[in-house]
Amino acid sequence: MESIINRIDKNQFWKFHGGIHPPEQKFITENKPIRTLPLPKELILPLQQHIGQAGDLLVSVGDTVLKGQPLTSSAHPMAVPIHAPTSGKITAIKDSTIAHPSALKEPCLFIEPDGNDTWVKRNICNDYTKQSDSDLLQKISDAGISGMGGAGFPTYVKANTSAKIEFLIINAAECEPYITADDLLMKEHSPTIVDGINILHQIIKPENVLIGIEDNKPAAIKALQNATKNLDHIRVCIIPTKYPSGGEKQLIQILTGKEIPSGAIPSSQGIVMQNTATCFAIADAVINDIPLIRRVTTVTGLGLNKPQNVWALLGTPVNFLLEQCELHPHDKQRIIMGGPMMGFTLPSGNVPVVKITNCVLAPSAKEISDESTEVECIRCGQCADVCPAQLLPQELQWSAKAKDHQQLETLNLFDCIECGACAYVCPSHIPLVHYYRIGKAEIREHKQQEIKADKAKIRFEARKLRLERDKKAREEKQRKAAEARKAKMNSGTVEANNEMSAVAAALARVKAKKAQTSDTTSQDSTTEAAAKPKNPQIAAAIARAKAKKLANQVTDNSDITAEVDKTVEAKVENETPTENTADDKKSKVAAAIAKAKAKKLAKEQADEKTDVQNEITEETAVNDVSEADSKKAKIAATIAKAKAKKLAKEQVDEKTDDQNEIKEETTVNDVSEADSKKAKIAATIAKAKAKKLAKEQVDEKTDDQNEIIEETSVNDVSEADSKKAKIAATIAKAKAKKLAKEQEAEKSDNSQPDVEDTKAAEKKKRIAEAVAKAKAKKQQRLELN
Amino acid sequence: MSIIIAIIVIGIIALLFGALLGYASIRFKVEGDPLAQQIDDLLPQTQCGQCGYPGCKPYAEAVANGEAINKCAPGGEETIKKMAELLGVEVQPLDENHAADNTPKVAFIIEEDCIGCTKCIQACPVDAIIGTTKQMHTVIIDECTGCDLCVAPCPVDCIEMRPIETTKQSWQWDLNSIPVTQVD
Amino acid sequence: MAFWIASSPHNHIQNKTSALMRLVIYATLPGIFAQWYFFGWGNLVHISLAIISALVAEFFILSLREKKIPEQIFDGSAILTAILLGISLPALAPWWISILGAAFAIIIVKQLYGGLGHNPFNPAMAGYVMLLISFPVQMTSWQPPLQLLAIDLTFFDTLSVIFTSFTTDGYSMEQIKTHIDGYTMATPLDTVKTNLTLGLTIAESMDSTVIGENFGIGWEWINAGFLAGGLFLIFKKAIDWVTPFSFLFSLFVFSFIAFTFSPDSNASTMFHWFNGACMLGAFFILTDPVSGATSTKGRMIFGALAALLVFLIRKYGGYPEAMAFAVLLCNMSAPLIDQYTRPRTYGHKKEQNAEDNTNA
Amino acid sequence: MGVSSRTETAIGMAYATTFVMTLASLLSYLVNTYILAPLGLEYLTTMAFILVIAVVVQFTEMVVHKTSANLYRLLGIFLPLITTNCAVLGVALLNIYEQHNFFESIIYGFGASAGFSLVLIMFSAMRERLANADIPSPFKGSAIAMITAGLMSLAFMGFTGLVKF
Repeated sequence: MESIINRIDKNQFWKFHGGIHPPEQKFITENKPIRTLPLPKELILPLQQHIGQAGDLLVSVGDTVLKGQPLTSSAHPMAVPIHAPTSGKITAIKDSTIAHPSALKEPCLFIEPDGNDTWVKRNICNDYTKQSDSDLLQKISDAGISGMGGAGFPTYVKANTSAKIEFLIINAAECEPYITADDLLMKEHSPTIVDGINILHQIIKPENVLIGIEDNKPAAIKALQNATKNLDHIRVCIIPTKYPSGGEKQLIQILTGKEIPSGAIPSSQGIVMQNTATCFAIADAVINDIPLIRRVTTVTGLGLNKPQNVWALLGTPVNFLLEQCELHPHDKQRIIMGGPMMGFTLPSGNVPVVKITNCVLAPSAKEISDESTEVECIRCGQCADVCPAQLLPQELQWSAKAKDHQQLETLNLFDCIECGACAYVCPSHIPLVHYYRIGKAEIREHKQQEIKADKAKIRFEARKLRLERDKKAREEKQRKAAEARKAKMNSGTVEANNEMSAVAAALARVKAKKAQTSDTTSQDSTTEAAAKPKNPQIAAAIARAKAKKLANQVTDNSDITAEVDKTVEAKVENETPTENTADDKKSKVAAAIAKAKAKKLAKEQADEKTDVQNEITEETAVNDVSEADSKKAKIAATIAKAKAKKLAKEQVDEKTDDQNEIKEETTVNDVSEADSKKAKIAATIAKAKAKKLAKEQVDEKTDDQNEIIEETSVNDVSEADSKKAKIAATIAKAKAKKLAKEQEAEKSDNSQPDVEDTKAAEKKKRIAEAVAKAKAKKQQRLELN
Repeated sequence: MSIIIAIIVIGIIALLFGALLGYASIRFKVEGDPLAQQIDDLLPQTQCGQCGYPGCKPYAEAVANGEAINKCAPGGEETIKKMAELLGVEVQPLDENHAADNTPKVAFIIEEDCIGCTKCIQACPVDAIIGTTKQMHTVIIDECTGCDLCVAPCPVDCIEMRPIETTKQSWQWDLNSIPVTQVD
Repeated sequence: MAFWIASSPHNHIQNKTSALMRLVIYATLPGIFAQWYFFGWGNLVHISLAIISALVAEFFILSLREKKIPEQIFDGSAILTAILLGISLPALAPWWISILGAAFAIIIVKQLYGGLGHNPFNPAMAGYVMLLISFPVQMTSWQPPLQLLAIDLTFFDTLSVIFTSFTTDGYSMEQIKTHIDGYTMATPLDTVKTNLTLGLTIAESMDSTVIGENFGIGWEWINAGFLAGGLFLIFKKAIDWVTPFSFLFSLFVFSFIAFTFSPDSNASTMFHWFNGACMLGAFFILTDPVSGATSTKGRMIFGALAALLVFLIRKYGGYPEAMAFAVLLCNMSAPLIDQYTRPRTYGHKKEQNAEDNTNA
Repeated sequence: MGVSSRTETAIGMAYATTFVMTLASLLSYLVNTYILAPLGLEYLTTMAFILVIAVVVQFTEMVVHKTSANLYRLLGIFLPLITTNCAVLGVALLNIYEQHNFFESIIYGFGASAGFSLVLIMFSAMRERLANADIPSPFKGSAIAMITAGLMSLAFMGFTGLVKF
């Protein structure tokens, strides 16, 4: 480690990557002394002026405060108080624009100075060396000192490090152009600064104290060297001027050659860094008991007639400073708080000076031109050359524009110190830093959301568990209560008997009711949901139940039973096609069944069914049919008696399908005509159905079919050329015959009840096939047309 | 004859390889697919039910089983993009039925109107509302996911969704939105 | 009045992309001058044709895309592309070659990718390669240096050849290419290559008239011109020195190894350096930041890869001039090189960074 | 196309393909030399090789699934689609056609897949860069990728005549 000191003594320093040399412009203010300003009319004190937490208010509107009186306090470790910069009256506590790039409003205290500048009782301490570390720390904390370089980190937290500190570095680099606040402070108050350094030295006990100062401040260097002449442990290190050598990480690298690992704080490497202005404030606070109520602020820029460093009371509105320095604004005047590289523009002059305000810059139009237009990146790589963090700004830029957060993190966006060197050199004038800031804010927001989501998830799961537990507990309780009652009943007392009989009565009632309802809801319990008549499916279920009831009433008549079964089936089929098409029909069916007139019902069903079948032919896929199959099968299982008849009816279904198919084969004209024909067929079938009895189906059906075929072919003749129609008719006839044969064969199969189910399935499959075939054909025809 | 030999040979090769694959499938067996869990991690956990599932986890399970990925309104495009990446499918626009403006919001109870019915407390999926019968309720803002499930049950309509206020910490560097005040 | 709001940093270097481009264009002048001196007006004609074509193409696309036309059309990048293409074309190639090449370069290689800054390939070289592959005859009809010509080639002759393929006196391209002695002339690189296949040694090839006293009449001076321009650019910090240095050094190493290993079948280093488009490529094309590698390490690799490819293709490949192909192949690998040569970020340990890279 | 939009997946794909190609050329050589050739069934090579490739791909899929579930998910459908990658079958057939011996076959398969991998990875790196480019909307996505592939092939023309058979 000696080697580091040796190198420093030889004035050999390390270099950080990149860096730029923007025009310094320090000449504007560096030769003018620090000016003391008159009291402004109003002071605006934001409650929070540092990183961390705002304190709790100690005063209220209307109170009179004295200079140096604490206005807030907090037990929070990251909070430091604010103090009244002068004596006066608190006129308001309200939200006001704060010194932050966002120009958001936060709670601020408004103080109207009374002009007397009366101090609170001060406790001046002449010999700080006799005080204990904790006393000193307490003093620094009570004085409200936080880092005055830029970030505003509470100083006592930094000073109160338990780690062994090798280097205490005093940052006097002041690398930003324009700013000379620290420079002037060092020129004029070097002894006080050195006192502050000594206090810190006493608290932190570092092995070495290094003051890093850029070589463009010869007067300040001289003043410091004079002040530290007799102090061997303090070394004034004169480093070459280069932006951003004043950055914490950069200065550490220059002076010690060490790098602070990403995400770590310097004290982990045995380094603590403090700003010169902070040192001054520490000395002021410890020795003179002056809390942090004023600071040196550079008011500069060629837009001012009298640019100068001023002692600004915290809370002084920027307007007042600009007035004092005689601003002559131009169009698009910018007021920048901080330097030109890292400062931010203010939306109004009503923003107060706060603990971190080291500069207020009012440039003329010539100095800092307005927004130059951004052009495309040409990957020249100059940004990467100047980046002090050795990032790849151009790649970051692509990813930031594309909002590729993952890639941004891979490229270590969060190691960007936002020094602005990349944007400064960019020949395409891309506001790189702005993109990074947006990217950073987005990623941060995102992480926040993720944390929140995790929390929500945990809470949700916890709630679910709790609800479940509660439910169980409730059940348990009920069970226990019931048991208790039972025990009581069994105990044989009169009351118990009474109770028992009551319970028994109630049970009996329930049973009776159940018995009543059990007939109607024998196969499923969907009637429970009867309260929701809107749901078509449930309506269908109710209807089904009603139909069943109906069936029970007229049990003798097997024919009607068959019909009713068909109703059920029709409904089931209704459910299978896409719901929106079927909804109407279902409700219709439901209504119809509610009337419970068997004949009407039968007719309606027939129509319905044919419609549905047509629909299936036209739009539903094969699997719909198979779905219908499974439901059918279920019903079939429960209504075993009606099975044979149902199967017979299914033959009708098949027939209808086939008829449709035939018709489609023979029809060469358009769909609307086909529809009308279908309707006709449907009517015929309905008639046929009404007539038919279970055993004479086959013959009759064949007849009917033939009739239909005749009909359709006649229709066709009138429209299409007769030859085609004839051929079609012949084919149709042949098919019908074949069909009849098939049906006969199937019927014989039906006599074997054991294979019923498989047969039925087979048949259904065939129906599905037929449907598919018909569909394909129809499509083909449409295409041909 | 040679055809038969060919068939046999191919058959033998196929058998051989089949055996190899069979062995490999046992040797390289993968237990359980944690896909649903991964999807669940991507969801915003608002538990709002806008996707039609009673919470984020059920939806995640549904997505793992092939449900569309574009039903999460609070997650918005971001979540869809991530899920698309995870599942290796194309990014789809947010389902129209589920589209909603997804600016972050939290519930806010207008305290004068609250009658203390506790209905919102029962509705809240993350227990972010505190209060008891006949007492005024309030929302724990940090815990609220902005699912707006508590809005509907309120009998006096005293709950409204308010956008989360921007703070210094959550500010997105949107310079254009800064109100420029006129000064003389 | 209202205060103006902007994001930091507020001051900015007064340097513009278009100024950079202009500087590069100026730097090509010595080379162009040498070209004019030794090969006549041909390339100047092509350069102007290419510029017109490129600007028209740029205008067309920009107006289709509703971009800011005046700013982008004169940002210099299109003109630079056209100049580079015009320089690399054979002096007496037909007029439509340069028109087509420039249009291809601008429309397909540059604008389809989104214009300046987005093109993964160098437009000029991609255009050149396209022409070379599509029109090998026209693109390999190199005119010998003026002093070796049997015919006096005036400005009007050149124009006439370019537009009608015959001089005003009615000589055809073939006739122009024919030496006084009746030999057909080719470029030095071509000559060496052909001679090698014919079984001649390098030393014997060097006696060829085209090569002249040093490494090729005219060619050496053209390359010297571009070298001078390139050094000027490096001096002005318009281009990074790493890529050209790495390229030239690697080319030196490769050719030197080959030359020492077998001097009979390998041309000397200087011959490689001062022939073809070597210097042009090194200083003006490989340094194109858009299609090149970004980090210093990446540029090293980029240059070395280009040198290797140039050497391999010149030595073994079917095409005599390798620069364009090498550039395109390097452009192709640039993103990959970039991904694996990301510098270590401040505060990140080496291993950690390596891990990041593999994750990327 | 499917896997080349990110370098990560492209590298995964490259490994998988290399593995498949090398193994497939090895196995196909064995099958051809020791099963098909002795039986005079050379006319069955294509069929047998397809079988071999399918098996190898399935095997690879299982291995990948086991070893890197993440990669398996990223590659998705494209992993089994290696089967249909003509290069795999092409290499296997070329091995027979060029009458390579056992080791030559392996080297040939490995070399071919290494080249494939290189191009795939390069292409993916380019596509990653293109993802952020301001490409005119009609050319976004696959269109520009195809154009890029075209330009890449232009560049590869430079190797014409480099390889002497």
